[in-house]
Amino acid sequence: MISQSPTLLVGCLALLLGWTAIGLAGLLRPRSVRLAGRVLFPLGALLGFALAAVAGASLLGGGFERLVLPLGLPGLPMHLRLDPLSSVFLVLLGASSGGISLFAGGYFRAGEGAAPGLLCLQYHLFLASMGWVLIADDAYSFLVAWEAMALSSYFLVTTQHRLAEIRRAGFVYLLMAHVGALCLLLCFGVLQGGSWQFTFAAMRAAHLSAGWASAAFLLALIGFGAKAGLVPLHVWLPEAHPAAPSPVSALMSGVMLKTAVYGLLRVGLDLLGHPLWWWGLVPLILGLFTIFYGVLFAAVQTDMKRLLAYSSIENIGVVFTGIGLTIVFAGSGLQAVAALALLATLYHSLNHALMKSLLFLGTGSVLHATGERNLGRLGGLIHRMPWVAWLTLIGTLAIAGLPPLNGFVSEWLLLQSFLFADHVPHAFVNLLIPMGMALVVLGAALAGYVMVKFYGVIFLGQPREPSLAHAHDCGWLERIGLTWLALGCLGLGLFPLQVIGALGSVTTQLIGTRVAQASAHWWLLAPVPGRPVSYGPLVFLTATLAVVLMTVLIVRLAYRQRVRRAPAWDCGFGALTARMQDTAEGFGQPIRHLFQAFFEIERELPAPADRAPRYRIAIRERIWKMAYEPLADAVERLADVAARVQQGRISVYLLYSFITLLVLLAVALMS
Amino acid sequence: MALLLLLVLPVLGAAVLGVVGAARRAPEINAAFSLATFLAACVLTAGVIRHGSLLLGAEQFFIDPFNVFLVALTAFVGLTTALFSRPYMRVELEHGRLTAGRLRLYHSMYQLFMFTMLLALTTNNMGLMWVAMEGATLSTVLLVTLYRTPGSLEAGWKYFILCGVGIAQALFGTILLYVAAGKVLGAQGMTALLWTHLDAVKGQLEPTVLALAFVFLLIGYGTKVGLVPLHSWLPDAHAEGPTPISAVLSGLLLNVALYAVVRSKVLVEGSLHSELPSMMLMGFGLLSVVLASLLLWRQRDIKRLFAYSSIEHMGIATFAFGMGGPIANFAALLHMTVHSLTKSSIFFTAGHAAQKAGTQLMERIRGLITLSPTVGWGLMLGSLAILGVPPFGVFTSEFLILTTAMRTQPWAAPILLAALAVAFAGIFSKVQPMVFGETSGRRLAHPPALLPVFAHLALVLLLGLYIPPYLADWYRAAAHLIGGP
Amino acid sequence: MTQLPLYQQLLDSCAALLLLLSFAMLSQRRVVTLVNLYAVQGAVLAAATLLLAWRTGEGHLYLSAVLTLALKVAFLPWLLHRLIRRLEIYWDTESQLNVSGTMLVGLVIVVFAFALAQPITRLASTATRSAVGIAVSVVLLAFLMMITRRKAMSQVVGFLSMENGVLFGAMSASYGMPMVVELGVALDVLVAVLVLGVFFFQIRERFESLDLHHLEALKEHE
Amino acid sequence: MSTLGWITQVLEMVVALAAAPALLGWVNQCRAWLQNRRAPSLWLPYRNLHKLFHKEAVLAENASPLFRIAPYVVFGAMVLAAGIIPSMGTRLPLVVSADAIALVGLFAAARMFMTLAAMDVGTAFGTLGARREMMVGFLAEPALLMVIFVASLISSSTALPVITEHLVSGHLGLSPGLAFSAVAFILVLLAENARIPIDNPATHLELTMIHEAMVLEYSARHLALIEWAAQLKLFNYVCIGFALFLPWGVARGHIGPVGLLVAIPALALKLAAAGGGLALIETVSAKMRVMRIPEFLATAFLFAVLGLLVHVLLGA
Repeated sequence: MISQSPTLLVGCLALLLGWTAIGLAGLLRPRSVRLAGRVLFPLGALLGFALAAVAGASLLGGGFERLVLPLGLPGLPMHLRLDPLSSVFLVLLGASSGGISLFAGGYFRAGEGAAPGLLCLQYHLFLASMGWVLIADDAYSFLVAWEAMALSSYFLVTTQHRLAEIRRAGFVYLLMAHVGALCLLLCFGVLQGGSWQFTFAAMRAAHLSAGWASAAFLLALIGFGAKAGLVPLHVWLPEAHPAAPSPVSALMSGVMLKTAVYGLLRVGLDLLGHPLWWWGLVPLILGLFTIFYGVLFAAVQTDMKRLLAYSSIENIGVVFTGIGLTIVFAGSGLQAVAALALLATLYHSLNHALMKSLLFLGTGSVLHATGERNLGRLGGLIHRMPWVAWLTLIGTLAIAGLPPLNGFVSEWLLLQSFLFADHVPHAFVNLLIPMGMALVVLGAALAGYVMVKFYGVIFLGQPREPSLAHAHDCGWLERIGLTWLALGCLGLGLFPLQVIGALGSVTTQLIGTRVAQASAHWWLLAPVPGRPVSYGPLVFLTATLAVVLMTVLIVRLAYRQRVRRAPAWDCGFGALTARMQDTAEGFGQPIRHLFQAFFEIERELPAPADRAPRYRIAIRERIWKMAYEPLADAVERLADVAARVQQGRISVYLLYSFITLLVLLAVALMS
Repeated sequence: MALLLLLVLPVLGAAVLGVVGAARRAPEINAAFSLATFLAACVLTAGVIRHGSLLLGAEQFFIDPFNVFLVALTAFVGLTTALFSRPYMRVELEHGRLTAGRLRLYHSMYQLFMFTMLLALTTNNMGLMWVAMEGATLSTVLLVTLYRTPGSLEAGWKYFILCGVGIAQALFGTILLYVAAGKVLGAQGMTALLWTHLDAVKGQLEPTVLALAFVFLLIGYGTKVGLVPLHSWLPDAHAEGPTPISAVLSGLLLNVALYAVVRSKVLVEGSLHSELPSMMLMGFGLLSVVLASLLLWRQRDIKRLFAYSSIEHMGIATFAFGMGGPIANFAALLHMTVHSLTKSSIFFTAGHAAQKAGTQLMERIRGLITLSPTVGWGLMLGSLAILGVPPFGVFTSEFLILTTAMRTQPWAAPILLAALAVAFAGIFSKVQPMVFGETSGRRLAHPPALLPVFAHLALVLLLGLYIPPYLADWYRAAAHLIGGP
Repeated sequence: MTQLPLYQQLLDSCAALLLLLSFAMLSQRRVVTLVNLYAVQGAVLAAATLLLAWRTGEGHLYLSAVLTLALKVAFLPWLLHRLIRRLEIYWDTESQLNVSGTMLVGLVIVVFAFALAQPITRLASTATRSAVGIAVSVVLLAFLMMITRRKAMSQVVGFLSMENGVLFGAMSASYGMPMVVELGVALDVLVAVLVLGVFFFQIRERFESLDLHHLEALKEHE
Repeated sequence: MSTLGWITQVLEMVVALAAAPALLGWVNQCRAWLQNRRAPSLWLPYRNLHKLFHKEAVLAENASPLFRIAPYVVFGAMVLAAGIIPSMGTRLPLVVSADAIALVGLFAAARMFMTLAAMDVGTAFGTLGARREMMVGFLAEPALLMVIFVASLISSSTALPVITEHLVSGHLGLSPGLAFSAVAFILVLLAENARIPIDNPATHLELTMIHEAMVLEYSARHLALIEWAAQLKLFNYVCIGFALFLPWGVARGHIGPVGLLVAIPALALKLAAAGGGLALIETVSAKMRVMRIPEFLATAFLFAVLGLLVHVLLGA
């Protein structure tokens, strides 16, 4: 079903170029906030929505469109392709970037790091390159776009390059990104299978031996895992995401990580064709570990953006678990279930894009209003910034996986597909499943914990600093952006059936089947093959609302008593001060206590008779000490060894030449 | 005709500048001669594109796609470097690091150097090529010591001795070649050193002698390419000489030397029909990449840093030539091009940066992007380009090389991967703080010449996104000439 | 063994002489003597060339013989002597490896060189082909000498004698190179020595000596 | 969706609303007897609610709207949950759109609102209680889910009625997997309903309290709703237990009104028994330190996972 006239694809292309143009326009008057903020960013948002619309159309159409541009390597012009898989992620990109751009329009102010015009350029290049990644159809243009994405985001991350830790964050980020890209490069080198054609079409056609195919898959996993923040390749993420300006953090967490998911799906299920079942175990196990790891560290953070970054790691873990399941099922011939798992994966990607963007933007507003990222200095903002507070609450509940919001749907789908795992004809997998489910569920519950901490400490309670008294709510552009994303969360939560219907073409493309909808009702989600299981968020919501409203009504009618405001009672203790409430550290304490083994903790406890008692605690990841620092040291040591070669005496240098000469001559004589 | 101009103009320039080289307008004269040379090169190139390879001057000169693109490149970089050195050398003069006399020396030697490069490229006679290569050393050695600092003297001395010794080996190798060829072509024929004739009969040449000859040639010219472990002169010479010279050494001399190596490899492979030459090249290449990328971590001097990166990239190109085959050769040629463009532009910016900060020590260069955004961005983009980040051309060649390696030499791929990662960390961790952060440094009397920098970067960017078809065909033809498994 | 013709014997004795001279240089520590030895080496080379020219009647061999005489017997030694006098360097310090050790290594190298020369000798058609081995060993010995010496001056002499070896190789393997090349090579050598002269003064005015340990500052390894 | 279905649905909710306080009262009575105390009246909880509903509500000055909404949400959630759990009949219209996972989600939502509300005023006790509550929650919830998953692996569905029907038609006795998870479930039940040994509903001792600490700032009708919700929660958990482990007596759809008539007394009986058991457990065990709670729950979680493992290994 190749449509001959690639109208939609051309549309996407035009929109991407439009983004580039907007970015360049930013350079016209680089210092002008009005131009960038009031004109360009909203314009970019419009393009984003347009992109979502176009891609959505192609998704519903389920068509494949191809296009070849006379650019790129000789003999390898740029191939572009729009198919269901890329469409989904284009929708994701468009929809969430739309909201984020609107927000960014109001967010970027003068005098924050680089000039607004420059930011505008980098921002829109970032968007465009992400879009390009999604429609690229040959290895070369894919990698170019991929690295362009990394590069533009790197410059965005280092906006405030005067701070040493931000520079460090940027460095680690770009390094990991580059290493990952090199792995991808090698992966494509394998995939082209000696045909020396780097188009994806040729790679689909290439027949690889099992060994080569596995090598390709693992390389892809490393490459894309490094970008997605899969433990243990995640170290850059909690550094880079908080460092960036909040809209950029939102883009990186919400959208950029998903391009890695797209890439793995593209390589693992599309280019490699028929995956072996055991490939799935690797992302599955890593994913499960990532869930647990991410959420634990999220629970003990005291910086709100770091907390969200770690929660992104957790969600990526969920997505990779889904991918792993998909591959295991697909590799064992359970196509229908594989489709279900794939559905869960895609759904969770969409969800996370929206909710994480929402939350990051929320923190952005808080940051702007208070200048604080440290949870220990926030609190009570629900009174000062109601808009942000209530909209963020939706995101919080959604990411905690509560029905009837969207986070729950994907968790539900994932668990349903997990319940099929005893059909897999491999004892090992069967053993793995209970553990897997346990970890997923535990992760979900802990996510709830994290989110209560996040929301409660920032928005509830009493302000922990006097300065918070004059925090202001966000501007109207920000509000629109936030509202859009919040509505997205609701929509995805309430109309899963429609979403899944749209995703059907993707499962058909990758797995070869689409999940069968067992129920006739438009409001009832019953995708599980051959099992009487269903979930109807709309009914659920209405029922809940009905009961709640009824209660309210009855209470109001039956007992009309007035409500009196009084100082908080607090169990009869004396005057209530803000310092009495639990701090972020305190809230994380049970987790820290339970899972000490994971953390590298350094405490500074006050002495009993301390006049000015001070309590400080710093938590690092052990992985730095266990893996990365030793690696760096090893290289350092090697460098020292290498340096001995270069020790200044010319006669030694001559000796090198001499020996080389003799050895080579000997070799030449031997042969 | 164009060829004649191409060769005569620099000599003329050397002569003229030898007289007026200290005049106020001398830099402009220098640039003018380079420009003329470049135009001649263009004409020549156009001729080759139109009529294919040419044999000129009693077969003493031979222009084929392989060397003509290097000729064009050489002339171009020569021109841009001359442009760059205008404000740069003026500033040096005002800072009192130079005297008028030395400036004269600089200008005239610069032209002479260009001449030797072009001669080495265009000649058909392996002997003459040797003479030119030696000439290149001699003309630059006094430029390396231009500042007369202890460091520069030491660097110059090492440069002279190591390259001199190396080149002597190359001469011996040439002789062996001559002997072997004489057997086939008739000993006393003047033709026995002409590459075209050798190429024609390479199948019949005596293998063992050719193998020996190749070893001598490889050691000889390899020293100038800066292949580990023959590289020791390179970082010193690059770091201690004036920046324009570092730029042309890195950007041109290495290429020309590599060109010589490849020319000899073609002959030897033709007669040997064995893996030997490829293996040697690959070995040298890998060794260079690994050692250089490790040593990058220990650098404190900005020009030394990029000198090592030159070693690394020459290693990559050598490795690719070693792998052989149309794609790898293509990639290697492309790599030579983009590397010399990028690297010279980096040296330009590094030079300006060092002048602004008043030192070449990297920990003393900070916050360029705030001090002078253009220089800062130039250095940042240049470094990213040289590190193989798309959409710059270096990525294109590395893409082809790595993918080829993954298929044909899987054992080498992980080594390359690791080395490239190490190199990335090594360079970027040093460039980032120089570009970003709080600034330290001063404004300069003469505005930096940024046209060359961004011209180069633009070209590299172009090559990353789009290689014009005729250029591609040209590379392909060259790659075909080089051949290999 | 059969009686060789006279010129052949003469040539071979020249070759032997060259080898002997190389060893002498390798062991010699007085710089002045070193230069003289170099001059003698040049002379022997010139003689051999002349002989060969007379035997084969190759025109360009005469010329290269003349060149050799002019350059390597007369000019360069004179120049070097002047430099020595101007810079007051008469002795090289103790070499890195003591003399007997150097000699031993030298012997090994000569053996290797002859092994190396076998295929070439087999290939070459000249009367003098048996001397190729000598040429190779002269080159390698010169190399060894450069490695072991510490004074810039003696390194230069080593460099020059290596170049002699190369020329001898060319001559014995194929009656010399084409004229163009010969001239080019001669020119290069000349320039090289001139450059060196300049160099010496530069180094001298910096360090008050030509001892190479001044030139070991640029390195990676602290 | 037969009318009978709807009737059952509503009936279940109403019964739950009505019986929940009684269940609590009954438990307290049994406890008293077991401890040789004079038992409080079975109707005491009702009186409490009634009293609370009549008081005037006092709100802390800095209480946000969230604080006032929470009780209603929590209460509503519990009522809805009562409608989802097949305590009497299995043909429940609501269940189609909310399976067991959704049920657990519902409980989670209730807990989340409760804790957020507790943090809202920003008192020392509120936040402390919230933290402890979440600590209990993040271990109890997964345990509960795992328990349910064992059953749903057996009956290959996550919809509670389906599970119940499948179990009632019980050609299988208690499978080993189920046995494990039964133990786990009891532990979870204790923890989730703030019973001894996890929490002591009868004290306001700050060292130990969890649930009470959260609701300190509430008064009057809000408090009433919360208390009622708590009682409903207990009721619901007990009913879940029945649905999973003692499904007998539940009216299966096709039986009709008669089934319902049977179901009600059956439920009453089961409740009585369960209450007695609960009281017994509470009497024989002692309140444990807060820091030990995670171990307790970890045990529960472990049992649940073991149950699943055992089932997969033996059953599959």
